[in-house]
Amino acid sequence: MTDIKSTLVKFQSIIALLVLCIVLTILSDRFFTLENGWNIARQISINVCISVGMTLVILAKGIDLSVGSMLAFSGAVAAGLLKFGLEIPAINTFVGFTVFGAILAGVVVGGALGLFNGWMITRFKVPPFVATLAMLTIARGATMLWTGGFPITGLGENFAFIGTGWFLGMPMPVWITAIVVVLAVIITNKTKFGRHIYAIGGNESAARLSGININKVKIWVYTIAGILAAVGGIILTSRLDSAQPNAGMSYELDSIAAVVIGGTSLSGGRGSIMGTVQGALIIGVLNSGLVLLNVSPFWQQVIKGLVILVAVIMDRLNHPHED
Amino acid sequence: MTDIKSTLVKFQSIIALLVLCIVLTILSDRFFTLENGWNIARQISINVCISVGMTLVILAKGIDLSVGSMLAFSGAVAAGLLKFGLEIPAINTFVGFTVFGAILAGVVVGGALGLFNGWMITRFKVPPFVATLAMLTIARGATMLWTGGFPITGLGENFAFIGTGWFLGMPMPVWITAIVVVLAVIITNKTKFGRHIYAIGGNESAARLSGININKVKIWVYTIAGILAAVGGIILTSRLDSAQPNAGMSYELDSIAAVVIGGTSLSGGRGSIMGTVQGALIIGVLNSGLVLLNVSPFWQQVIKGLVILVAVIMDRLNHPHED
Amino acid sequence: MEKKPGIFLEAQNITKKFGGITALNNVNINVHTGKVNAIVGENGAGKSTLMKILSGVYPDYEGDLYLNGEKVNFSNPKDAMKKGIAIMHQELNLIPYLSIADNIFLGRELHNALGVLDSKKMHKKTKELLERLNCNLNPKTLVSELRVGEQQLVEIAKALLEEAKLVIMDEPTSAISDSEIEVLFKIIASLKEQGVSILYISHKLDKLRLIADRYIGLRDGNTVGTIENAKEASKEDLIRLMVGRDIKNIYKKDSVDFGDEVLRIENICLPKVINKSTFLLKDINFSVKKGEVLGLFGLMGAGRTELLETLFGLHSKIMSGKIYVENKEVRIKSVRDAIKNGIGLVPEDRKEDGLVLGMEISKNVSMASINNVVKSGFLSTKLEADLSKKYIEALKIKTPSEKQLSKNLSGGNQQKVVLAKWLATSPKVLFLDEPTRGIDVNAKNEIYHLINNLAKKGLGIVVVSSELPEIMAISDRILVLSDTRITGYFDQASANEEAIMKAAVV
Amino acid sequence: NKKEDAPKKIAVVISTLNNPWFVVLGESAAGRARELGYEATIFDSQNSTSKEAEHFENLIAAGYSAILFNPTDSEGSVSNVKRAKNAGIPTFCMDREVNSLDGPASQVISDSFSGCVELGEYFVRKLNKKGKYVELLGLVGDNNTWNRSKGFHSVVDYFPELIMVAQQSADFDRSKALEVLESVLQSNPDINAVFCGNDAMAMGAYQALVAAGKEKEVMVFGFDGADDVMNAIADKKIMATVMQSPKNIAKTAADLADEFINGKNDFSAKTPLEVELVTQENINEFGNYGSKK
Ligand SMILES: Nc1ncnc2c1ncn2[C@@H]1O[C@H](COP(=O)(O)OP(=O)(O)OP(=O)(O)O)[C@@H](O)[C@H]1O
Ligand SMILES: Nc1ncnc2c1ncn2[C@@H]1O[C@H](COP(=O)(O)OP(=O)(O)OP(=O)(O)O)[C@@H](O)[C@H]1O
Ligand SMILES: [Mg+2]
Ligand SMILES: [Mg+2]
Repeated sequence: MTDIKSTLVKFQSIIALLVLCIVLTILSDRFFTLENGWNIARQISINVCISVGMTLVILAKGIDLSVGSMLAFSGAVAAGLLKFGLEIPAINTFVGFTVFGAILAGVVVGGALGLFNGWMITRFKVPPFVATLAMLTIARGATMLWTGGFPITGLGENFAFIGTGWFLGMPMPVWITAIVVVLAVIITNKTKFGRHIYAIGGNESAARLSGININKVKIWVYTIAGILAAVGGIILTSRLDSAQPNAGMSYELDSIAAVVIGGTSLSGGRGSIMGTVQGALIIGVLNSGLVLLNVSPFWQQVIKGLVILVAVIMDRLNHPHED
Repeated sequence: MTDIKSTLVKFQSIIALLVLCIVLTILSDRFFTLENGWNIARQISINVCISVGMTLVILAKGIDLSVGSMLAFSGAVAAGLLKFGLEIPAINTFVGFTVFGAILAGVVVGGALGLFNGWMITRFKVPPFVATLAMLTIARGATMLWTGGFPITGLGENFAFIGTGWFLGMPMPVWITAIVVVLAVIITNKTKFGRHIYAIGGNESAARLSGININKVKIWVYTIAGILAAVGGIILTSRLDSAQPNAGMSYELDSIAAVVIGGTSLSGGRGSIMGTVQGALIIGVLNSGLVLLNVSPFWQQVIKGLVILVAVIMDRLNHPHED
Repeated sequence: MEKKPGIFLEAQNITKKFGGITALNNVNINVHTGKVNAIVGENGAGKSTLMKILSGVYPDYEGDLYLNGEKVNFSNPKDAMKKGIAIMHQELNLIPYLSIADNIFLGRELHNALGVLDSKKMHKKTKELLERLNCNLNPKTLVSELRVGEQQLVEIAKALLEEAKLVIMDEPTSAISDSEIEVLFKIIASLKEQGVSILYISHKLDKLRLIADRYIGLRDGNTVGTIENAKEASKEDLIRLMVGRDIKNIYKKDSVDFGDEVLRIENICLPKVINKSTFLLKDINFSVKKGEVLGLFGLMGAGRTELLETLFGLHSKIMSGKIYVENKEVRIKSVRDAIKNGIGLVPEDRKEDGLVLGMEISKNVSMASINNVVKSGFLSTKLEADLSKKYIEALKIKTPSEKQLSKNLSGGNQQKVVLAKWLATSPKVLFLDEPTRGIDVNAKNEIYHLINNLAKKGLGIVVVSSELPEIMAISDRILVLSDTRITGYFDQASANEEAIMKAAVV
Repeated sequence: NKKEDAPKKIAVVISTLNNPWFVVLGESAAGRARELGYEATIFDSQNSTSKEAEHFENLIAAGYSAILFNPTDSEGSVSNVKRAKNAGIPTFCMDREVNSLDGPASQVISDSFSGCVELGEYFVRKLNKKGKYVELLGLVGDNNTWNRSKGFHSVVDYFPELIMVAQQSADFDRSKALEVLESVLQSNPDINAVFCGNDAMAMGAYQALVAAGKEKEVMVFGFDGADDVMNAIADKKIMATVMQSPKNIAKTAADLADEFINGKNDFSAKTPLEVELVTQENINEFGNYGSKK
């Protein structure tokens, strides 16, 4: 019974995806091509990266509204350090950065912002919604301050490779995202840490009484979300060859949508990384398909909203007894 | 004991507000003037309107992300009907609208969108976050379709009175908002319906077993949120003498921030309308104060985020034992 | 259908399915007017489900209900209320952040013509109701500030608010004390005199026998018979009606030779968080030996749960005192420390604190000892399945497989899963807080035997219970806690009900 | 307790600081005002007319002497300007106009429509009057989007062999433009040109062409004269853009405000500043955000 049900859950979004693909293939002969496949894969890679982090956060009964801003700030930091280096006037020092160094710095900054989120949430019991809402504003302001409102462009061939290069027949962003997904699937299914995330989301007090260090797990989860936002930010910066101060605006909604369409429960404890990947695919295929069909931009929004509703309602009709 | 605590909760945001006001009065001689007072009141009036609806929704353990889009659509509908009337080609009829008729139509449209949200949430068990996220997109697209992407302007003196006029020494938007607040306070504290909202947010299954018609209450709550978003949309349209297709973008976050800073729990069942008003005041005073103090727009975002954090942390430190 | 004299409500051929599970299968019962109709049955027999149908919670079922001979069909709880059926559910159904009065009047608020609530009248009425229950709480108090027992009193008050013709009580006494039970029984008696019918469900058979007029037996969703004259039925008859066979009821712990001392605590104190000069626990000392079962008795709110939690590292920041495990002093600052030092706690509220209900049995079992199922850095599904299978077998957990979600198990089986979780940590000492609350006789017995076997294997066990006969049956020694202190100490020889009770009310 | 000797304050209200062009506009205006001895503050309306209304109310309350104003909307901003006028504070519009002749003291505008007319003519020439092209619109609720689009189409639509195969919105955003054009290229791999409503989208579109290996075949046209597009034109990557020099506009507006404060009050309602077409041929005549002339 349970098994059939959980299989159905998995098939759920796959079916929605298939239906969508079939419709698009009928409507446009350009849709079902390898090239368009890579295209969509590359386009969703950033959302998948972020949404993997978001999935972990939501599984642990949290939410992270700040992913877009963290993405922008980390990307800007990496780009700025790469292009201009870091001047420390106090000790009269200038530090140059290699591509690798700049990326590392961006990721560290993303992790630090996420850590701050986690710290606020665990130490001061600030509700996740509020803590990350504040971070949304703060990190955006910080990005503006760091960039002065100007994009940082001209980042060089090596850096551009991350976002635009190909490796063994697959685009680099897809490689990076694939690695992130594989690691996340292993973590959620096969490690203590992953199990603890589910346990906390399922029943925090039972998890605490089983000796799980709730705060530590939560802090890690938010830190990972920050790191993955940074990875997304670096891919985006590299693809555009430019760190945009307004990058990532309202990405949090896209990301939460991917997670929820993928069947993860917003009340925690239930869901999967692969579901999220499917959710992001549905959104990505839809976005790309609507453009491919040259649907008017006005109608695109209406259609997107309706498809999200239909996807979730289909899901609900199959599981009437869950909250 | 309880009384002291709940008094403290109330004083909590008032104290934060007072501290803020005192600091601003010291820093700027322009702050503590009657003119600036009305100014701030007028500015927050729209956010308060929306946030009152949001408070009801959150008290009933929901969330409404679509307020900004509903605001835009209702405002555009009212403006469009007022200016162009309604042509019904099928029966070859043209209907003109008075100011009152157009406003009514806008409010009805807002209510209908809210009703749709409520219907999705109760009938199809779509999680509120998702249902209203979809509505956010759909209503925005509908606004674009209705306006063709162009603002609708030149709405006449009578219509402008709502947003810019004065009555008995008080600006009209402040009157409207004050009436909304008073009604909402009465509803939440003094009526069955209000009591049932708290009950549903506090423990839905217990509320159901007590014979409360959960679905009806929820549908009403979302409908009211839609109506109040429409009221906000009409005030905004009237103030600007223009229905902007982009109006109300990201208002949902401002509104949720006001509710949460005002001490209402995102997990439902606990909070108050007056708290929300104070929350909106804190945000409004902060916005206005940062401008008066000539703070750079980039820093404003950082400071705003930090103040939200501090406000909520102060609240938490006073109530360490609640989740 | 014709009205039958003496029968208030008749349920005919009631069948109720949840998905694939048949909870009720052609059930027939009669509720006699002005009598206490007791329903008995094991966990999961379908008692609460039947009550929910009678009170309009589940409108979709097969079969017919007749009220005074008239066919009725309740589509929601309000319908049933209107027909004079009041119910007190098994689970507490209160809104934590509303006041007592608000809760009692929830869904049937008093208001004036304008729809404005009449708080004064509601408070007054609440006060009267509470006084009837010998309870002098302020009607304005928030329910979240009440103890569980007090909340149960509010539930009872809620069921008594309207002049109902049938009052259904599903486990009304699971959390209230003996003196409060007495008050309740008096109220039931007076209701009976007024001709009100009562449907009463309880697993506390001894208490049940004091008030029941007739018994209706339910087993696996089927009616298995009634005993019309309760006074003539012995406890054994009652158990046979429930379980379908005899159970050796008089359980007595095997006496074994105790081993070395495994746990000793000295001068444990726990101040209140808000007012640090007053205490929740003061100068508690005791010790437990290997193979010994120490019973911890006390009335509701005596501080027993707090004591176990303190020893388990949940209040490490404010507690003081010393804890020795196997004669070595240990510092327990967190649950992890407690586990490392061989202490396990089966908490009082298995749904809130014991289980992740949405998780498989196997994952719950391994939760506190997850390192045992890690193989070269990763969780091993096989090791995990083996671990849980071992305990499913050893504890006779009734389930189709270890992959079953915990929320689909009956209460007793859920309790066993929590037990399994702690046994998997290979503890030296096990704390059991009210391990049999809400559990039927049969499952209770199984748990007693389990405790006995664990002790035999050399565990030190501390059991908290509010039921005197239970604690006397299973303990080697009994400590009585009252008003933050230890007020009594008894061994097998000196223990008798009167003396223990006396110590508990000091 | 007014401080008599304190410097007068000038407010610079900018529609958005999320785009470098406007950042330059705002900073140049503030910078010029400071040069002239004023205290200057920049306000960011974040593309929201209601935010802008709040700024106006706040700065009226705060006692500013003049407003250098980059409106969010030609219609929606009118009421704000009037409110300031009623409070005795003159408004000088920069770059975008408001539809009111008596509201603002003067409007220093660059004419988006005619700029795009000129660009459209160049576009037609470069494509030899035939070919397939894609248009990337800005925010669909923004009237700049439509001014530019209409100016462009007022020319291009006369040539039936110039076929617009797709018209999509990319919200004035570089990454959206990249994604949208990537998808468009799937269904229309054989396009000859892309017209973008601003330079950020032009850069994004160029990026998409690079990824598809089509950057040599497809011509990209932008609008604004942003730094990186100017560089890209110099590198022969992008065909053309329209330079509406933010520095120039800002300086002119600030000077007008200074004159007003010093007593002058008869300004012509509009002070048009020419926009200039920047192409690979004339790129050498331009510096950052302005003509070298
Ligand atoms: N909402 C539900 N969904 C699925 N199964 C249910 C539901 N409620 C009850 N059941 C199942 O129906 C059966 C009867 O449950 P019920 O709660 O009526 O038992 P009970 O006799 O009241 O037991 P207890 O003595 O433990 O209270 C059980 O097998 C239970 O698992
Ligand atoms: N969360 C809490 N907040 C405030 N007081 C509490 C809380 N939990 C327990 N108490 C108080 O602490 C005292 C001890 O409670 P505890 O739960 O330990 O008693 P107990 O003997 O285990 O009783 P029970 O059988 O109800 O569990 C009681 O007076 C109770 O009111
Ligand atoms: Mg039951
Ligand atoms: Mg207890």
